[in-house]
Amino acid sequence: MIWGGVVTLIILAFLPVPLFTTNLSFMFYMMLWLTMATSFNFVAGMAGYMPFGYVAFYGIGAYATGVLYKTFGLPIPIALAGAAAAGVAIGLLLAPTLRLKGVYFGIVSLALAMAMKLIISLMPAKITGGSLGLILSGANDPTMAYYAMFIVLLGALAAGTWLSMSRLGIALRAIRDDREAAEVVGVNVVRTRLKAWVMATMFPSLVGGVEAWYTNAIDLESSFNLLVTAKSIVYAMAGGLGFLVGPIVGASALYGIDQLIWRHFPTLNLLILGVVIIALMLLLPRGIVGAFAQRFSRFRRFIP
Amino acid sequence: MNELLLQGLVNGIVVGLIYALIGVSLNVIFGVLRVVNFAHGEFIVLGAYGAYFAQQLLGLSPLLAMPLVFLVFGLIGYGLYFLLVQRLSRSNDPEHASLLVMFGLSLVLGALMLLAFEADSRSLNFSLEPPFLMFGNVILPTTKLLGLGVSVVITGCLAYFLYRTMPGKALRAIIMNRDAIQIVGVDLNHLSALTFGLGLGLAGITGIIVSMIFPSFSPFIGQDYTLIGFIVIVLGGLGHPIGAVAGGILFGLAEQTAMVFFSGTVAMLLGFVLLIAVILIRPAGLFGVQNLR
Amino acid sequence: MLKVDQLVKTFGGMTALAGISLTVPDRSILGVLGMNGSGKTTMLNCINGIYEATAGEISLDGVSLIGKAPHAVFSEGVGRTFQVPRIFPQMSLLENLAVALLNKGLSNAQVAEISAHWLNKVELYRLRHNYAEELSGGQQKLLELARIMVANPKLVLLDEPFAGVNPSLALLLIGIIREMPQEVGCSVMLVSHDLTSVYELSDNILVMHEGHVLAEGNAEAIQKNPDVIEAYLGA
Amino acid sequence: AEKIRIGMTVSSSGNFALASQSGVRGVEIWVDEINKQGGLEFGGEKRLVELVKRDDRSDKQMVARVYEDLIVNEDVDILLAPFGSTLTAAAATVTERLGKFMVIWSAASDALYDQGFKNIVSATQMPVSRMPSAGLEAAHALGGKKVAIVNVDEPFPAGLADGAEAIAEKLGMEVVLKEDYPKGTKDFSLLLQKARAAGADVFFPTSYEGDLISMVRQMRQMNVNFPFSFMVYASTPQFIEIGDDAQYIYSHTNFHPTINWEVNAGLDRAGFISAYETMFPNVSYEPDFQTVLAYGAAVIAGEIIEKADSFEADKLKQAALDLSDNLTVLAGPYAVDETGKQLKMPFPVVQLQPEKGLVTVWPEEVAVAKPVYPIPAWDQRN
Amino acid sequence: MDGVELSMENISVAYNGDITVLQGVALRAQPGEVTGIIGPNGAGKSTVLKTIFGLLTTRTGAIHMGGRDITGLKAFQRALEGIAFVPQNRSVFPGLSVYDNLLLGCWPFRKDKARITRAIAATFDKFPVLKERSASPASALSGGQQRFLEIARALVTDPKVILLDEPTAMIAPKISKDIYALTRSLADQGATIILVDQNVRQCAAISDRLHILELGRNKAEGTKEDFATDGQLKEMVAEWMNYRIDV
Ligand SMILES: Nc1ncnc2c1ncn2[C@@H]1O[C@H](COP(=O)(O)OP(=O)(O)OP(=O)(O)O)[C@@H](O)[C@H]1O
Ligand SMILES: Nc1ncnc2c1ncn2[C@@H]1O[C@H](COP(=O)(O)OP(=O)(O)OP(=O)(O)O)[C@@H](O)[C@H]1O
Ligand SMILES: [Mg+2]
Ligand SMILES: [Mg+2]
Repeated sequence: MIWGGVVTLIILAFLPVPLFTTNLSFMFYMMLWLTMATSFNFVAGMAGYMPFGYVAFYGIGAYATGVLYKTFGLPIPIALAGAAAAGVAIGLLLAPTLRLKGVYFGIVSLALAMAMKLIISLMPAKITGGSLGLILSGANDPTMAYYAMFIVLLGALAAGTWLSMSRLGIALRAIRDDREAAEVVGVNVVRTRLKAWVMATMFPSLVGGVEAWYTNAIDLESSFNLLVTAKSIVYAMAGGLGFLVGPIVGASALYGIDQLIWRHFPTLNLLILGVVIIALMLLLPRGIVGAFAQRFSRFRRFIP
Repeated sequence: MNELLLQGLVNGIVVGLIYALIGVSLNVIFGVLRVVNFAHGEFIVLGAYGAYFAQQLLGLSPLLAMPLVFLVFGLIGYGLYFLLVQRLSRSNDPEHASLLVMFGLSLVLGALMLLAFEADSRSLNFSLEPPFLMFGNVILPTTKLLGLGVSVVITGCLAYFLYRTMPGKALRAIIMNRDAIQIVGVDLNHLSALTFGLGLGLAGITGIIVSMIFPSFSPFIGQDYTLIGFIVIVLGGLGHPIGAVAGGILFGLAEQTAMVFFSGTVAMLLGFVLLIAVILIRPAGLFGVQNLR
Repeated sequence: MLKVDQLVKTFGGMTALAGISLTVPDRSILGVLGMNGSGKTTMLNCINGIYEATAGEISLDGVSLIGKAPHAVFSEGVGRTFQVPRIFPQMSLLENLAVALLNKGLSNAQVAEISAHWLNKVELYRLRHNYAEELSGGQQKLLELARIMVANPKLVLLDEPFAGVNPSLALLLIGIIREMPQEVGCSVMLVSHDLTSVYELSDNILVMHEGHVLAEGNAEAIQKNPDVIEAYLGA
Repeated sequence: AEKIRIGMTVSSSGNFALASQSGVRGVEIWVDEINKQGGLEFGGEKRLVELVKRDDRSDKQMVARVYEDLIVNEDVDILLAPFGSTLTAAAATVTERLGKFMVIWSAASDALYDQGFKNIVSATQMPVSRMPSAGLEAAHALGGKKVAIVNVDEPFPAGLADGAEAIAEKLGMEVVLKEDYPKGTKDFSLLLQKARAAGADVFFPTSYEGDLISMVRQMRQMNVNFPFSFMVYASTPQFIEIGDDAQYIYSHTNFHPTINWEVNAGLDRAGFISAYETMFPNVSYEPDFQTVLAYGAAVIAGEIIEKADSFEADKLKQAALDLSDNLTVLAGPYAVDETGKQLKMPFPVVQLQPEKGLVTVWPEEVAVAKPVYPIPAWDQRN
Repeated sequence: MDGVELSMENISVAYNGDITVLQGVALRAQPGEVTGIIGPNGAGKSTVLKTIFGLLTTRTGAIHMGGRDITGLKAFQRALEGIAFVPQNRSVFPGLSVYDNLLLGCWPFRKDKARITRAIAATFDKFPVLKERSASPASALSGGQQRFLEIARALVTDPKVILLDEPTAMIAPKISKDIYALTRSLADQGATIILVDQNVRQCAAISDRLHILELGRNKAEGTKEDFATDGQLKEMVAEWMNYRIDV
């Protein structure tokens, strides 16, 4: 019920924005981070996995969209579908890494992100635009891109809702709590994780694709920028991993703070952002929602 | 081509040992304390700046600056432990919480360095005479030999400390069971803080060595070193100094020999592929022991 | 019926099981005693697929369990508990039970009904919404038992169910185990050092020693067996 | 009167921080200069200029957002581009969409100008494909025959390397090695040895400063030397500061005591230097070519505004075209084509020589010293 | 080995800030005696031991050891003062060898190499199984063997006060007898022992003084004689034990 309220609030907040202003970027990127943090939570919060190389899917999505649109001349919606497919395909390809534990998985996925970037940079410039990347000036339509991101966000929220209520969600949380015990009571760990993984790879690919459409500029440096992973982690953890509302709270709060800092302290922004992150983790090590749940453990089961 | 290949192999070992050195200091903090030190590279770069300013302001040669940097970084690490790390044990998931704190710290350090030292690339004005030695057709820069020596000595000392002395064993025991370590009477926080200090001290020294061998540094390159460090210890196995050496050499060799035949981009790609292959075959790394926790 | 034939398990040079054979007939309770380190837990681990047996054959109702992953063994109808309870701490009791019912293709109503039945049986129903980590050690053992029982297993492997459980809960536990063969229709393998309970519950008792079967028989015979007294019971 | 608001971003951090900050100092000098004169002539009155600068952290996402913010919320009248082709491309899609005019000072990618952007003009930066020509012509004239080209895998260096390859081949030199390496590479010894093994006598790396510094240091450590080594950023003070190892390296620049163009807009060299010193007495580095490019672009932007007497994008663009071939600023002569691509602004070749310091050695029209060729081997220097 | 009196008065403890587990618990343990604590699951027995050892912070009350207030000391300091603790849940260092586990047990006198050698040799005499496996990692031991190791590690320092939390759970009958005998003999040699055990009969048999804990409060206490003579106490224990058919 609380969750329903949150979703409604999100819809009301984002749906009408293009009617009021042409400065869509603030809200666009807010949606972007909400989606990234939410889908990151699928693997990190629900399955207990920390893919440091999450940005790989974002980058793949951006490039798939760019290449399909620019090099192969497909319309944007089809290019975006292709991006999702590419992300999922690569996610499936990486399925063997799911047997790794904890940090090992994290580092290997990071290596994969770097490898992905190198592979794209080795592909012929005719396809990928070389090291300059691709410029999609012909596709410029920020309002449409805005709504595309809106739909992706709704998709991520729906997936999250489904995941937290479905049997898959229960299996995932059991694995997170005690992998071996889960296996002993019949949970197929590899298959369950694979499902969550596929869901978690689809959204960043879509996000990458839509963002490429929005900015019209794709290049290796920003498509595979580790800050994308870092921010997804920071936003999700600041809110509280494992709770549906965690990434929502975390991403909106920190993204807002990030914007404020960036506006008011143009030269000191990274410094202050760093300090904010440190302070947050030291004061609320379980994130905002997690801290609330711990302090008021009676209400814990009502928090979505 | 053969001569180049030979040079590539030698280079791979030398560069690999330098990578190992980066991994070794990170391994103290990450492998032993389980603090995911994402700011490690920044500390390494700070070590390089330490040597740079010791040279500019005090006229100290980088070699003499090493003990100084080690001490200063060690003290800073000791303090930072209490400031940043100690509280994390309250979290559900201290390992990932530490990742975030350290990520924040890396942003802060990067920004501070930029403010203090500006964005330019700098380089230590340091050279050894003769600048290189010839072994048959293979050429080895003297600074690299020096770095190699330091890596070996540090790794040896650390391995001895961790596996042969009681404080070392106590240290390794910390992550195995935090309550039990207090049961035997070990001051958990003091020991952890010392370890953190040791790790940062080594990072400082690593910074100096690294800046003698990979000559230029700027406030932005910390991330590169952090990544190398993590790759090396995941390859070698968490917590094990010798593992880091194995991981470093393996990675260095793969990268450098590949570079003989392909471009640097392909070589780095092959390095990553190797990492992934090794981890899939031996999920705990070359020297790792599974299920320690 | 569970059949274990010449089961061998070695860890490097160390032989934990040196050829164990046993059968657990349907609807019966096999008690397993044995000195610490004699291989009891290792045997359970081999049966339910946590360890890969080095040699030997394990079958349940004629279906071989060798090479099956733990979740597949569970699907064959083998449930087990651990020496130290392993519940899902961050999930409610109901969710803990739901995990075991995931692949049964039951409707939500059925799941709720079965869960309520078993939670009532272990007297945890009023705590059904609490997180499992809030339970005391003894209650966690009961929850662990309920978690496998909901899945209606054919064979239940219990590793030290009474360790650290207070007398009243132990009584409850004994009652449940006693009824299991008849009410649920499953057979039980009961590993425990709690002699009284093992004597009282078991149809047949097996004593293990250093990876071998030292003796087998009913409670009376075991208590009198000089080898068992020497190696396990003490004077 | 209302101020003329000019928007741009600076990178406080990230890959472009150094260059970007060097550049913005040039723009600030121009703003100061213009305002001292009472402002720009616009709509029949003098209007002061205000620079609205924001941070982009070298981040493309940020650029898109900030340029939108500058136009929509800050109401700027005209924009200066951020540093580099990537960021500029991101900014251009925004300015194009919102119908604002943008003056570019550092985006050299040829591809950028093939995208059909209407409202941009590169005021001072020549496209990357032509940039290596002076250096390679010098090498060719001095007798270089085999070229080794290496670059870090980033847009600008990669573009330079591609340009260099094409130019070298056109000049009839053989390209014996062309190789890229990824960002974050720390050890170049093998690359250097490969270049030597390939028999190169012209070494032409096109990477950024940090890598170039590492390369010369390791050239010495590995006893590798080429008769002609040309490094794009070897003319910067940071590079020269590394000491003896920087000697003899060839480079190019558009800003140097010996380069004095007949300036008809903005300050000349001497004026510029003194303005720089008064405005930035505490900055540890001298102005570099980025400063000059950005300064020149700002000067040209001012001229364009005055000429167009409007902030409408198409009027500004027309003015930019009208001014083509009519202006010479500190950075050199200005000429653009329809796409906004810069056609002139040539870069003379310089070499760091013992005692003399950095001297212009090519082309002969502006040379003040003879090039030292071949570069002496390491053991033959004192 | 000289025991010292250990006492706690009016101790209250809470987890997570709002879950109160102990309320005004008092306890006194004398040197040369085994003090038994019994009570149902969740009564707070383990919490009492953890509090004595300093792993939890108290809300009210004080803990004294040999007349000295040790309430403010940290856990490791209490260990150095001579309190040994065998907790209910696993406390071996799984990745270290059996020998190294014992070696770390010698931390309080780590400078005295000779004493370490002696202490470990003596321990191996008492626990031959451990000697056999001295080079294997603790994680490779069976559940019961790990328990020996914990007990052995706790005793290696000749502690003054020994806190045992269900030492014989999961231990074979033959060996539990040995462990109870060892416990008794340590007390007879003067150590102060606090024993928490679900095995009520055994616990009552070797304890000199018994505390019953329920819902985080003292329910009853008395010496062995009290329990033998006082009708009410006797009944309480009998009732308690009769839950089990026969223990
Ligand atoms: N970490 C914890 N967080 C919250 N509550 C806890 C925690 N540990 C114990 N408790 C609660 O404190 C109470 C007392 O626990 P304690 O472990 O001291 O009981 P006990 O008497 O030792 O029980 P047992 O015989 O089962 O070991 C129990 O209700 C338990 O649920
Ligand atoms: N992973 C392992 N690696 C090496 N040896 C092992 C491993 N697991 C068990 N062992 C050894 O196998 C033997 C049997 O152990 P197991 O745990 O089966 O004993 P158990 O009969 O369950 O004892 P307990 O009653 O103490 O629980 C022991 O000697 C133990 O040390
Ligand atoms: Mg066992
Ligand atoms: Mg207890």
